[in-house]
Amino acid sequence: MLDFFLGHYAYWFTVILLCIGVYGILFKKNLIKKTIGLAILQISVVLYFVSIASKWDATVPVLNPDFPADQVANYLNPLPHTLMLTAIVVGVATLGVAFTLLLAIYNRYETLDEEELIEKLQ
Amino acid sequence: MFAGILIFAASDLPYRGDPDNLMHAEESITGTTVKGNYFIKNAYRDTRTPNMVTVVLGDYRSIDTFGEQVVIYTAGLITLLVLRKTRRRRA
Amino acid sequence: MIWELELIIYIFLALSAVVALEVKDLLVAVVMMTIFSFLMALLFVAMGAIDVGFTEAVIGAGVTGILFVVVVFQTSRKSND
Amino acid sequence: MRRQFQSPIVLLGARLLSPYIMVFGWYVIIHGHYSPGGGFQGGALLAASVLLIRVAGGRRVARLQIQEFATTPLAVIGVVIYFATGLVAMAMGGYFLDYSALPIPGMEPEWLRYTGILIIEVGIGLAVMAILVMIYDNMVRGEDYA
Repeated sequence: MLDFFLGHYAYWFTVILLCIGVYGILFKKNLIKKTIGLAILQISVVLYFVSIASKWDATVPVLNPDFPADQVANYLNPLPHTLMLTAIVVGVATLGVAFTLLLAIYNRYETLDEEELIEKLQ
Repeated sequence: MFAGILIFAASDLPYRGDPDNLMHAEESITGTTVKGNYFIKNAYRDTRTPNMVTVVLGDYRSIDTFGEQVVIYTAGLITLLVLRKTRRRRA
Repeated sequence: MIWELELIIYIFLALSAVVALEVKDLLVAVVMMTIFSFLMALLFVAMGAIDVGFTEAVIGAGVTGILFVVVVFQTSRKSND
Repeated sequence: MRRQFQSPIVLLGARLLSPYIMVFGWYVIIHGHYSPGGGFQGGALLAASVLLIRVAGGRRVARLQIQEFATTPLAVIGVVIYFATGLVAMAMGGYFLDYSALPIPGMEPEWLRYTGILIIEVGIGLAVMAILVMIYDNMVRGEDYA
């Protein structure tokens, strides 16, 4: 039972974070709140990829002469780390694009609330 | 309910941190080789660099990294173009 | 991996995410978002992904915080929900 | 819009702290082969050191460090360094971005790949720094903080 819990609690908390992000996107009216929800959802996906790359009793993927590289159980898997490293940097660039669109909307309609925005659009 | 379905699905995933997982195996179930172990074994021998993440980022998957760099460059140009146009209309 | 430490960090992560979405003042939400990023970087380092943790600590806490603050200062600070 | 009063203590702290962050950023880029680090992290640190002066000092002080029109050419230089490395390797008879074909005499293929990774990381760092500063500059255009 404890073994089952230790093997799966990381996945459960990742699912909870993802649901918080989806809730923020769907049910919040302010556009900045929606952007915060988007960031939380993105980071939760990154967390899932990092957590499946982990091994018990393994060191970080920097070569150490004390641990031979022939036994692959000594080191973590470096491939998901690399993919998520680029995903975070691209994420902040696309977040900048989202902020740009927010500023453009505010310059034209003087509001960021969703319902007021729909009223002004009609 | 959405969370319940996802948690039930996540309970069927393999145990976290087990070195015998399918992801860390030598061969996948379709018969092809998994590249993660190849990176661990050959990174220092190929490039004399101890940090494996740097080797995978800069050497083995360098065309991927070039694509990422073009993407962030495009994002910077989008901010330049969009904000310049809206500010000029307002003024 | 030390699983007790990770469990505590996970609980604080969920708490800070909920507070960042529910608070009315947007500047407080931005500060809670920065705390969320720092805890996430700590969790990445605890899992052994030091490069990802470094990137998250620099970008998620530094640059994203500055951009959020600029947007909040240029628009309104109050939120209706 | 919301103009804050200018605080000399904050400006002094930022001016003290900024060069050390910049030196640490270059250290992270150059030393990325042996410790955690690399182009993306170092570029973000350089951008943090530039943005610190811009937040603390406003446009009048920030104009002395890196001017606003200089960020787009820096980003272009970063992308071109990366692309030219691949093109030179392809012109010398290898594949695209195959560093063991770079024309540097007197080096073994493994050390050539080591050097190639170092060159492209400098390119990545320059591009990331310039683009993050460029996003900030475009967002505060026309208004002065601090």
